[in-house]
Amino acid sequence: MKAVHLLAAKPWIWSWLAAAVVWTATVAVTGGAGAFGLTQAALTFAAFSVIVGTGQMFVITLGPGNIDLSVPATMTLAGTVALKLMNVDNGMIAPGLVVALAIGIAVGVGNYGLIKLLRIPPIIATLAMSFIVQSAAIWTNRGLRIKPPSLLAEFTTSSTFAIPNMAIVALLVAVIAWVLLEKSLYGRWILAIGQSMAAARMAGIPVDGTRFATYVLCAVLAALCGYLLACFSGGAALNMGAEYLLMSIAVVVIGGTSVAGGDSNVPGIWGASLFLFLVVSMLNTYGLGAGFRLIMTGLIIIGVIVVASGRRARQP
Amino acid sequence: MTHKTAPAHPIIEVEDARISFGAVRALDGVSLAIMPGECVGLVGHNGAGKSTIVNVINGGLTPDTGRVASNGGALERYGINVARAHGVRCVFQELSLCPNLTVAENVRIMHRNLGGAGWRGRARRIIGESLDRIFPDHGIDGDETVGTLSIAERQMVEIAMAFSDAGTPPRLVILDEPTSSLDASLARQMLTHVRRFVEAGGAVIFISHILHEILATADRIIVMKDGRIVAERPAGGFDANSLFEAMGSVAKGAAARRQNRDLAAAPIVLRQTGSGLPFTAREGEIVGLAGLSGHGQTEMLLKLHALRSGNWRPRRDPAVAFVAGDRRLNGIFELWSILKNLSVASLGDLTRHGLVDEKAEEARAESWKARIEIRTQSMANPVLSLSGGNQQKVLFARALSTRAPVVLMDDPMRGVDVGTKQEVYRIIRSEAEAGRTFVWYSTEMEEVCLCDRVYVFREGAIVAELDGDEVSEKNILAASFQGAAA
Amino acid sequence: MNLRLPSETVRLLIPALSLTALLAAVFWLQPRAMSYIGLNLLFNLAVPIALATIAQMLIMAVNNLDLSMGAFVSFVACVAATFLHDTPLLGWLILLAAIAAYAALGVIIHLRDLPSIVVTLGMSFVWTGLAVLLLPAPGGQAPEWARWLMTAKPPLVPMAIVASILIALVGHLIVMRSSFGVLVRGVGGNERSVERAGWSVLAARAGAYGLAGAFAVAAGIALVGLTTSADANIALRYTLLSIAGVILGGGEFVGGRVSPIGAVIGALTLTLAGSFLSFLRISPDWQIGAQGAILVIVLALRLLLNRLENRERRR
Amino acid sequence: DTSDKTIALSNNYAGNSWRQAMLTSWNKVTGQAVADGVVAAADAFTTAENQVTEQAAQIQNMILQGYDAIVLNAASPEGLNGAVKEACDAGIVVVSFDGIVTEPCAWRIAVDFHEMGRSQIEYLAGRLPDGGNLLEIRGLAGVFVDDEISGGIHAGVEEHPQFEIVGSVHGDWAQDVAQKAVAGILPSLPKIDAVVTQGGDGYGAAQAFAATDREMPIIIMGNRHDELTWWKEQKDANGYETMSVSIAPGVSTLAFWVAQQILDGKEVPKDLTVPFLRIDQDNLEEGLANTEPGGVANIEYSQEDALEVIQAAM
Ligand SMILES: Nc1ncnc2c1ncn2[C@@H]1O[C@H](COP(=O)(O)OP(=O)(O)OP(=O)(O)O)[C@@H](O)[C@H]1O
Ligand SMILES: Nc1ncnc2c1ncn2[C@@H]1O[C@H](COP(=O)(O)OP(=O)(O)OP(=O)(O)O)[C@@H](O)[C@H]1O
Ligand SMILES: [Mg+2]
Ligand SMILES: [Mg+2]
Repeated sequence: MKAVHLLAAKPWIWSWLAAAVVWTATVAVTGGAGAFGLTQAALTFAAFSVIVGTGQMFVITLGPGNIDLSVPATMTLAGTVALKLMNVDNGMIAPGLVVALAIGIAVGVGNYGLIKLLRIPPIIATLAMSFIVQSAAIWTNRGLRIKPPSLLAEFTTSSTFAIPNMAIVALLVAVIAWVLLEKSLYGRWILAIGQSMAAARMAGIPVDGTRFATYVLCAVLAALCGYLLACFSGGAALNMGAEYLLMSIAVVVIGGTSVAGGDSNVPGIWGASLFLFLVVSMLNTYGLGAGFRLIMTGLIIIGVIVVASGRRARQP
Repeated sequence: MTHKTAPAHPIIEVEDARISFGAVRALDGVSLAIMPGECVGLVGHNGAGKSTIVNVINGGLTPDTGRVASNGGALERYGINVARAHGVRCVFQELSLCPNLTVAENVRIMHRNLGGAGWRGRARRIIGESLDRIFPDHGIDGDETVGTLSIAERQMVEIAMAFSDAGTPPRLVILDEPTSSLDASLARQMLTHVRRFVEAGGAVIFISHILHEILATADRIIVMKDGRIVAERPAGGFDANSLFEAMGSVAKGAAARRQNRDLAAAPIVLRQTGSGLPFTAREGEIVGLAGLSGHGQTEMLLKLHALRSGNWRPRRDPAVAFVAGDRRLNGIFELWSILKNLSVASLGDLTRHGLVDEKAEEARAESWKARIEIRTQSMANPVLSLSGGNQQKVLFARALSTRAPVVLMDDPMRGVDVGTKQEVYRIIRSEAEAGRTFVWYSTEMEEVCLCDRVYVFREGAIVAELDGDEVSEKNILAASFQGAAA
Repeated sequence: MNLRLPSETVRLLIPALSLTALLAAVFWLQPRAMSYIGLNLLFNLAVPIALATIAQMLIMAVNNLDLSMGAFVSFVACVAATFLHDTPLLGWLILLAAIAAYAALGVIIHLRDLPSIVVTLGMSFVWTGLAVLLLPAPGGQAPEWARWLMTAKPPLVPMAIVASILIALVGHLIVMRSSFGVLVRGVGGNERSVERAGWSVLAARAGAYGLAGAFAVAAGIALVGLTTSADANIALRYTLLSIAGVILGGGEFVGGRVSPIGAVIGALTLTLAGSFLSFLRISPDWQIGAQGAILVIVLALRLLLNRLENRERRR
Repeated sequence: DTSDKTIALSNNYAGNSWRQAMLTSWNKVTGQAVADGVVAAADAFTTAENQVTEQAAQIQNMILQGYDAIVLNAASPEGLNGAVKEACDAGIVVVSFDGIVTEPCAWRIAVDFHEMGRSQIEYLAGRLPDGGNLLEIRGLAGVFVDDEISGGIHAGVEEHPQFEIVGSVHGDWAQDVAQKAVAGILPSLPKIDAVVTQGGDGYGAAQAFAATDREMPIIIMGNRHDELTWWKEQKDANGYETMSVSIAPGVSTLAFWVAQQILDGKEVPKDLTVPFLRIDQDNLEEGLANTEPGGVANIEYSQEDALEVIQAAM
């Protein structure tokens, strides 16, 4: 009874559990041979989902209806522009990063500007924004694939003490996010806004400022992820962010963050990111076709969420 | 309401009901019987278990132990639909209409057996008749969307709905603090109807913290305390003082208006112009907003708040703090503990380098818990585990714990028990003494009369300003109705 | 002075005005569109979108969101182009089972208090997977009757318009006028009080989901009737289109505030916006961005009219 | 004489370098043609999302706008038949290329994607007579190009049973997705001798292999500049050998000229074929030199080329 209570109190446990099960099932096929390689790959690729997922989590925490659909387009624009600017020159790494982050800030400002000025639901505002950003990405370099500077390519693809550098970056992002959410004033504010915007306003919380900062934060993290991903995969492509749309939402919710807002947790994002990567690997390993793979992915997502959340005690 | 010869059996009888929510024992062996043709007044401090027993009677909660019987026969599998079939109707403490539906559509929801072709017309007629009967001149149309009605109008609709007859006539109507959002005249109309209904053979359970209402309306008064019935007598057997005593609150005497202080020299801290008289408030002053409910007082408070709080950047020194009346809507944070709910407005003072100092936060919460007696074992409990009145106390503590020189209060005593009210009045007074300004909207005349100065509202504008000795029930009523004549 | 329109009408007025404005712009750019054939070409692809929008609206009426709408319509399209064409009986059985699955989804979401976004996100993978199994490559063939229905040429008014009006009307009757509709919207407005009035919220939610499934099935069949064949990704866009349609039509994410007529108008507006853009002949680089811009403009228009209406009411 | 005719390009997807190169070629060649007065207009349209429904609406709009010909890269071979039929009925010439349509009234400039897949195995059979383990990277599930190429690959494996496909992943024609999918499945696979691809995913696969201590297999490339560059580096460093095959994005210009010829009254057979563009070990340097950095190996067609292709099909 006590154990159940403990688990229920920590919704992220489920995503980690699921990741562990899938990892075991995948490794079992090779009799344990691929364990190290699989873990490395999982850490590397989960890192990207963690970075975008964290930003998305902050936005989703703001309450029902808050979501950022411009994440993929932002990733693409930041990646293409940064790589074009750096133009394979190691000396331009820092300016490239700055420009990528500036793009993130600009998109975030644009997103919240639309939401606030036009009072349109974020889901529509960020969708509209993503079309515009995607067009900008096409316009800037017409999809040419420019290589990253060699130092950066080296950094993103190698490991330190057997831990992939990307995973270390993502871990850093997660730790900062955790401190922000759990310990900081800003964290309290977004959690409060997520539960009730009206109450937050009456409690003296600067609601617009907080929401604005959150949308900017999300876009900046997406831009950072786009920058890193472009360097990691040897160049930016116009469709490189596409799969991170559903992914960024899925890792947040599978990770135990409430889509009703006001209740988030960071560790779950890591668990869910590892899990989602491992599921695809497992199903590929078992040689299932695309159809079965999709069905299984879907059923597993539903399974996790069914197990993870029980019906809350209802008020009479 | 067909008049029947009174049967000897109670409409509903609860025997030895016990309910626990975790460690909280909400009901600890309650037995009561409601006979036809009587109005039972139910009083008790916040969290005494009144709403809980109400939920047992209307079938929403199944007691852990205990029985429910009707007309002398025990009811197995008692539930909402059984209760409704026995003519039990309930007006809940919090508003419970669907704001997106029209009044008629809400009637459709409340009366399950209203279906079939032409239900819309029938629903309109049923609610219209009931409203006409209880609140003549209500001015509410059956096709209006509930969300566009004022709180008072919604409350009226709910009350009318409970007394309406769509197939199964109401036999027992439970009113859980129905007058809390009604002004005096509407409350009077409702109470008159309650008496009419009871005289015609119906039964009413009437819950209120406004004791004179209970004393004037009920035939029998039941006093609850900590999940138990501690006293039960015909209404004539109580007076205000003995009722206080029975509830466990020491009678503190009617709160007298404090001595007139000369505040003319104090600096003005708030100034606001609108369509009526200008509004000002001085340092250390308690300014009352009065008038019939829904005439722009809340809007005024919201405006005062919005203009003086940073929406984009946090203010280093908060200018105003707000105590919400509608706590579900703009008061509490439901997922949080009592602690976090209390500290949220004053976090700026508890923060170093952007990080919250949790030790200091706890210490502050504990001191407020002691100061206004929040009934809970631990401040780490979820805020929803508190009774309505205690939640309201948390909101109070939230505002008072800030450094804001002005506190705006939007009918903050809704559902607060008498003992606590006296406590809060005293705190307000001492804080005002120390220089804090209060702007206080209240639907209770007694509270308005505690203020140094009162603005009376009518149709969204200030129509009168009453100062010092002018503040009296008579003057306020006169001012509130004067506008109507003009 | 006492001209206080019911809020329901006002909610409709705004989307209707945006649609009219857009239509005027399109006619001005391309007078050829102002004909029987022209109108049909402009609007016939809006018919399945309108149906999907109504389906999404039903889910939104109970405070949920369906992220699997596009995948489900694709799946239905695949079933319609294969089983429904080859073995109609089996095809109908599969579609009925799919509707039942939708209702069951409502049940699970309610019973375990699951976030609908996540469950439907998962279901979108499932439906796409099933569709890929059915049609690994695009193909199949629309049932004759679906083809006939979608290409019928009624006198005077083109099929696309007739169908849109019909959909709006049926949606309005079910959602706004019937007891069931009231119950569903009541659940969206205040679930607890509906429950306390003795209704089964579970049944209401299951009903809303089931009905949404039925509308989505109709959307899939209508789509196949237009395209003649199907593929597993044919309607993935419908998820966002349907949400945008509901919002453009004056609906809201929570609180059970929805309008079926508005939803159909929203779907028509979105479709028309695309045509408007291609008539403008924007550089291909910015064509995608222009879609975003038009979304913003239409919503800005909605805001403007909303403001005007509010000022009107304050008087 | 077609100087008063207008032609529209209906394109279903613009999200990758291949499509961008295709649009660039179109602009370059048709821009010149318009300037020369060969046709009155040649506008390009792209849908926001790669969806049949959106493209169908786009074609319907083109009908309304009164274009004389529509050049079409279709999202689905059959899903657009309804709209294409309407265009034909309105007297519009429809020429489809790359993503072709099956509606009989339209012209088709087809690439034999099946053969493109089969030829990869053919090549590998030459390189590895003893066969070996293959890893297949597929495109986007449910899209017909994916199905065709994969079908060709499997047919090739049947012909050469010494090969076995030990793993198959979907790379969605995106570098990073391919890289991720390959990295995920690699740990559980035996030694891989060759990777068969659909174009554009070769570099991602190479990256994924490079991250492990496995031996680099033969990875079939897809004519992207980064793939060719990587191949060149490997070739110079250790004599790495492979081949690269894809369809040239400039095929859009061929379609343009074909449409122009039809409008001019020329008798053109409904089915034309274009060869795919293949780069081998010995013409790698040449291919690389002709490819824009970051782009795709390309050929643009002239009116004469088009006449030749038409002649060949007669
Ligand atoms: N759902 C619940 N979960 C936990 N505790 C509850 C719940 N409902 C009520 N309680 C507790 O049961 C006790 C009785 O609450 P109840 O609401 O009946 O009080 P009340 O007499 O109506 O008070 P008030 O006058 O403030 O409305 C309180 O201590 C309250 O905290
Ligand atoms: N998402 C897609 N939907 C439909 N067809 C596609 C898609 N992506 C590519 N194709 C088609 O696949 C074939 C090969 O193009 P491919 O996708 O390999 O280029 P690429 O991946 O763009 O290049 P890169 O991603 O490296 O920029 C072409 O016929 C192209 O039209
Ligand atoms: Mg109560
Ligand atoms: Mg690619």
